[in-house]
Amino acid sequence: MCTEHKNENHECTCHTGYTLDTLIPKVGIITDIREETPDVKTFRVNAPEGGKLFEHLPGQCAMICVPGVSEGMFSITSSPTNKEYQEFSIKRCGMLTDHLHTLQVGDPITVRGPYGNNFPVDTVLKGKDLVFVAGGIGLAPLRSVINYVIDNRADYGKVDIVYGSRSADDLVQLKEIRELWMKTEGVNVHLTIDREQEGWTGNVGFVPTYLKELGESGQIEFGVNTISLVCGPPIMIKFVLAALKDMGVSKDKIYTTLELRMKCGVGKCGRCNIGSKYVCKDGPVFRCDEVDELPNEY
Amino acid sequence: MQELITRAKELLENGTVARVLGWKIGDLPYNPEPAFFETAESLDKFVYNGFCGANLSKYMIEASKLEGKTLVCLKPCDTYSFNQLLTEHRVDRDKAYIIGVGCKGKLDVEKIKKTGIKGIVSISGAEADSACDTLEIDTLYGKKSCAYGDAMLERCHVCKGKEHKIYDELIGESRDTADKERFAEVEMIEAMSPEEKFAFFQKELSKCIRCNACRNVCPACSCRKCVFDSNKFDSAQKANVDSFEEKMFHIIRAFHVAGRCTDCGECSRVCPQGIPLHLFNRKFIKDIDELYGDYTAGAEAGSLAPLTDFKMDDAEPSIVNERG
Amino acid sequence: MSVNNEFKPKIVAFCCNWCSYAGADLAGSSRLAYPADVKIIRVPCSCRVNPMFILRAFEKGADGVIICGCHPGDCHYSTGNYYARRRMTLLFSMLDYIGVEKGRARVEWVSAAEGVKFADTMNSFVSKIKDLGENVRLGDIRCKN
Amino acid sequence: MLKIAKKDLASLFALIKESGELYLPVKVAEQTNFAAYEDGAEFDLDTLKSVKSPKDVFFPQSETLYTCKNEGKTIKITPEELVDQPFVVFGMKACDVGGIEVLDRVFLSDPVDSFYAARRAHGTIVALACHEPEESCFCKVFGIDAAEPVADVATWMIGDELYWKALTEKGEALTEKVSSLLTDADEQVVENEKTAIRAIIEKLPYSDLSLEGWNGDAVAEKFDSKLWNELYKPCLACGTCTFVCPTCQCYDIKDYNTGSSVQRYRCWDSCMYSDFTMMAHGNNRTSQMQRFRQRFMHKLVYFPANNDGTYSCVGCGRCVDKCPASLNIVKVIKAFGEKGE
Repeated sequence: MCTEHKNENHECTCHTGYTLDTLIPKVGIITDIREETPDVKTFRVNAPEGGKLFEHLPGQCAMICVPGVSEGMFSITSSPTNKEYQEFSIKRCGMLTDHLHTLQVGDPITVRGPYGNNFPVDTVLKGKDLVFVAGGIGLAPLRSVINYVIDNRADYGKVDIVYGSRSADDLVQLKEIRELWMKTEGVNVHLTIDREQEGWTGNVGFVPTYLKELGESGQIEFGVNTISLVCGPPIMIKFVLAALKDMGVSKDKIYTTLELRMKCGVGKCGRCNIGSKYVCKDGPVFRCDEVDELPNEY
Repeated sequence: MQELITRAKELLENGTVARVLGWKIGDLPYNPEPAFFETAESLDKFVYNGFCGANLSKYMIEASKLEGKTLVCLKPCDTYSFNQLLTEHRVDRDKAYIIGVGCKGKLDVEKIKKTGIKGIVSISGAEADSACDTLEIDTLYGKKSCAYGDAMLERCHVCKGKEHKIYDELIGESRDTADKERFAEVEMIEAMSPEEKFAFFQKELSKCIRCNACRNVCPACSCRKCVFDSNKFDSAQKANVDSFEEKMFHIIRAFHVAGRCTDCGECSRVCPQGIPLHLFNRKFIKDIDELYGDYTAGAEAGSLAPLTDFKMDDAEPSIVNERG
Repeated sequence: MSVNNEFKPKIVAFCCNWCSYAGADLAGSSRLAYPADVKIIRVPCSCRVNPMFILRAFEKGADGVIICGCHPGDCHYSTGNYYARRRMTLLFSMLDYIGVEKGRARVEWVSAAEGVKFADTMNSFVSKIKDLGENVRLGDIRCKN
Repeated sequence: MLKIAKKDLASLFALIKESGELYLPVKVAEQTNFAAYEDGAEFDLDTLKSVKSPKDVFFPQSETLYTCKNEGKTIKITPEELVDQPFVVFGMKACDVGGIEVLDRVFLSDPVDSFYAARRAHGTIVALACHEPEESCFCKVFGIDAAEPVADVATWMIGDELYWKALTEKGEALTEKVSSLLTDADEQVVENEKTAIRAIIEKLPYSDLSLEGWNGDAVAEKFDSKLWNELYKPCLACGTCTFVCPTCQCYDIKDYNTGSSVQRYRCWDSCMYSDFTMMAHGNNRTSQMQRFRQRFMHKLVYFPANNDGTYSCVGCGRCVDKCPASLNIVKVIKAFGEKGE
C-alpha cells in the first residue's frame, strides 16, 4: 500500500497532492550580520548550497524559527530583485530576538515562508508617484519595496521617502540611504529624528509633524496620482494617517502593513484575525480604507 | 426561593446593594447560569434550585473591585471558600452582603444521564423548597424518575455540615445529606498496591483534555498569573502529549492549594471528563489532618494555613516510607 | 531483582548552600568516594526547592531526587527547613499515593561538618535507586530517546 | 442495504482491524471517547455523544510537526512521518461528520495542511445515525439531518441489528472487505427508523432556533453590540467549550526540549485563554469580553464571511452539556434574538 510509494522528501506519492508541509522550515546559513543600530541587526541569509532559500515579493514576511526558543514573523527587508540573498532587520525586543542577536556569521537558522500578501508593486503602484513614510524599524518592510522600485526605476514616478527615528544612531540602513537612495534620480529622502542631537544637521521632530510640514511647504505634492505607504509603530501610524487626511489624501491611496501575533502564517491557526480578515493571509499589507471596515480590535 | 427574590429586590431598591450575584434560569431544566442582576425586574429570572451547584465566592474577587456592595448567595460549603479568600485578602468583606441560602444537596445532570435517562424536557422535585427525595423527570422518551440521592454531587454525600460559616442573613432551610465517610475513597486508593494505584490514576488522567476548567473554577486557585500560563514553560498547558504532563499539572494544582483547599468539590463538578479530581485535594487534607493536626480551611477567617506554619517536632519526610 | 551494572541511574541532589553543599565539598576534599551520577544543584535553602523542580527533574529523566538541607534548628534562615520538611512530606505522600515507588525521592539533613554522612547518604541512595531500577512512572517518553 | 447482528459487531471490528487501525467510541473510566480499538475493549455505541469530539482522529490534540537536532555546524530537520496507512473511524454521528467538513474547509484550502490531508485521504468514516437525540442537540438548525448521516458509510442501529449502507467508493471498498459478515437487509426498516428519528428531532427544545441576523456581513452591528458585556460575565476563561467542540480549528505551535533534540509540535489552543493573542508589544484582546465575543463572532459571522455562508457550528450541543458556567452558543443566539439585534 502506501509505505512503498515514498520518495526522499517524505511525499506520499500515491497521493501526490501534498508538498512538504508549509510549516516545515528550511535550514539557511547566516552569511553576514550588520549592526545597524544598538538594538537592530540586519541578518543576511543564504541557502546552504548558496542562493536564496525561496522567492518572495516586496512586503512579504517569513517565519524565523529558533528551535527550543520559539518562532516569529519578520518582514523580508531585501528586494526580490536581489538574486543572491535575503535579509532580515531584527530589533531586539523579546525572548526570540534576544536569542537571534546572539547568533554569529555562519550559524544555521531555520526559516519558512514566504507568507502574507505584498505591496501591489506590479498593479496599483505602477506608474504612480510614491511617498514612503517609515518610523524606526518600520523601514524594514518598506525597504524591500523601495529597492524594488529603484531597481525598476522607469516604471514609477517621483519617489519621496520620509523616515524618522528616536535618534541619529537609531536610523536603520543609514549607509544604503546615503549611498544608494539619495543618489538615485527622482528619489528625495527626508530624514528626521525626534530630539536635538549634536552632529545632526537634518530635521528634528516627529515623523507626522515633519510630513505635514513637507506637504504644506509643497516639497511633497499629494496629487491624485500619489500613493503613500506607511509603516511604523501603531502610534506613529495613527498620527500619520491624521496628517495625510488633513492634507486631503483619501484613505484608498494609503497602504500600511499591520503586525499581529502570527503563529502559522497560512490563515489556519486562528490567532491573527481582525474581524473576518486574517492578517497573515489577507494582509499584512492593507489599504487604509479596508482597515477602517475592520472592527477596531488591533 | 420566592422569599430570596423578594428580599433581594428589597435590598436592591433600598440601595443597600448595587447588584445581586445569583443564578439565572437556564433554557434547559438543569442549566441555570451564575449571573449578576442590577435591576429589580431582571430578578424575575433569578432561580435557586438543586442545579445551582456553582460556588459563587470566586466571582466575588472581581465583584469586590466594583463600587457598591454585591449581594451574594452562598451555600454552606461556599462560605468556607469565602472565608479562605478573606484570609488571603482577595475579597473585601464590606463589599459583600452575604445571604446564606439553605441547601438540600446539589444535583449533577451527568449522574442523571448515567442512569440512562435521555431527552430531558422537565424535572420536578429539584426546587429549593420541595421536600420530596425523588426527581420526576419528563423526557421525550416517556416519564422517568430518579432518586435525589443518586443524582447528588459526590461532595454532597460527604457534606461538611449545613452551618454557614459567614453570612449577613440566612434564608431557606437545609437538609442534611452526608451519608458517606469523607476519606473512604482516599483510603481505598491508599490500600492499593503501587501498580494498582499507578494504573488507576493513569486511566483517570488519560481522559484529561487540559481545558483548565478545574483550575479556573477553584476559589483557592486565584493567582493573577498562573505558573502554567507562562510561555517559558515548555511542557505546554494545552497539549496532552504525554501522560506525565497531566500528572504534573494535577499534582501541582492540588499542591498549590494544599492547606487552603476547602474541599468544595467544584473541580470534580466542572470536569468535562468526570475525573474525580477531589481525590488529589482530599489526600492532602487527610495527610495534613494526620500529620499536623485537624485543620479545616475556611472554618474561620484568619486561621494560619498548615503549610505556612511548622512545629519543632514535625514528622520527618521518611515517615511516608514507614507508614506503609 | 539484580540490576545489571549497565543501568547508570541519574540522580539529582538539591543541596542547600550553607550546610549540605559545604558537606559535599568536605566529602570531596577528604577524598570520600560517592557515585559520580549524582548531579548537585545548589539552592539557597532546602525551602527554595519547589515541588515542581522535583517533578520536572523526574520528567527530564532523573531516576532519583534527593533534597539535602541543614538539620532542623540550624537553618541559616532559621525556619527554612521546617517549612521544607512539611512540604516534602506532603509531596512524597502524594507521589506514593499515585503509585510511584517509595524511596525514589528523599530528604536528608546533612550539616557542613558531616562530609562522611554526605558520602554515605549518596552511596546508600544510589544503591537504593539501582534496586528500584529506571524511573518509568514519572518520566516523559520524549526525553527517553 | 446490508446488515449485521449487534452480537457479531466484535468480529466485524476484528475484521476491519486486520486491514488497518480502527477508531470508535470506547468506554474508559465511565467516559466514552474515541480511541483505537483493541480486541476486548469495551466499545459503547449507546452513548449519543463522546466527550471529546472525534475531530481528534484527524486533527489530534497534539502532534509533532518535526524534530530538530544540532549536527555539527548545521541543524537537521526531520519532518514527522505523514500517516500512510488506511484506517477506519466507526460510530461518528452526523454532527461530527459535519464538523470534519468544516475543518476540511480550513485545512484543505490552499495551502493544504499535509498532516491533516494525509489523515483525511487515508481515513474511511463510518457514520452512525442518532437513535435517540438528546435535548441539547440542534444539528437541524445548521441543516444537518441526523437520521441520514452523509459519510463514506451510513449505519443505523435498529433493535439489535446494525444496518449498513455504503455511500462512496471508499465505503464500497470497506464494504467489500467485510462483506463476508454482512447480509442483505430490507430498506423499509431503515426508512421507518429515519422518520422516527426526524419526528423526535422536531420535538427537541432547540430545533426551532433561528439564525436570522447571523451571517457574513453582520460584522459591524454584532461586534459593537452592548449585549456582549452582559453575556460574558460568568465565563471562567477555561478551554472546555473549545476543546470539546468538533469545529474548533485554532492551534498553537510550541517547542519541547527533550535534552537531545527539540520537538516542535502543534497543539489545540483556545481563544478563551488569556495568552492566545499575547505578543511582544502587548495583547490586542485583553478583556474576557473580547475573547468571549471573538469565539461566537468567529463561529457565526467571520467563518461564514470567508466560507460562503457555512457556519462553523454543527449543533452537536457538547458546549451546552459541558460548560462549567452553563454558557453556550444557543444562549448567545437567543439573547441576540430577543433583543432584536
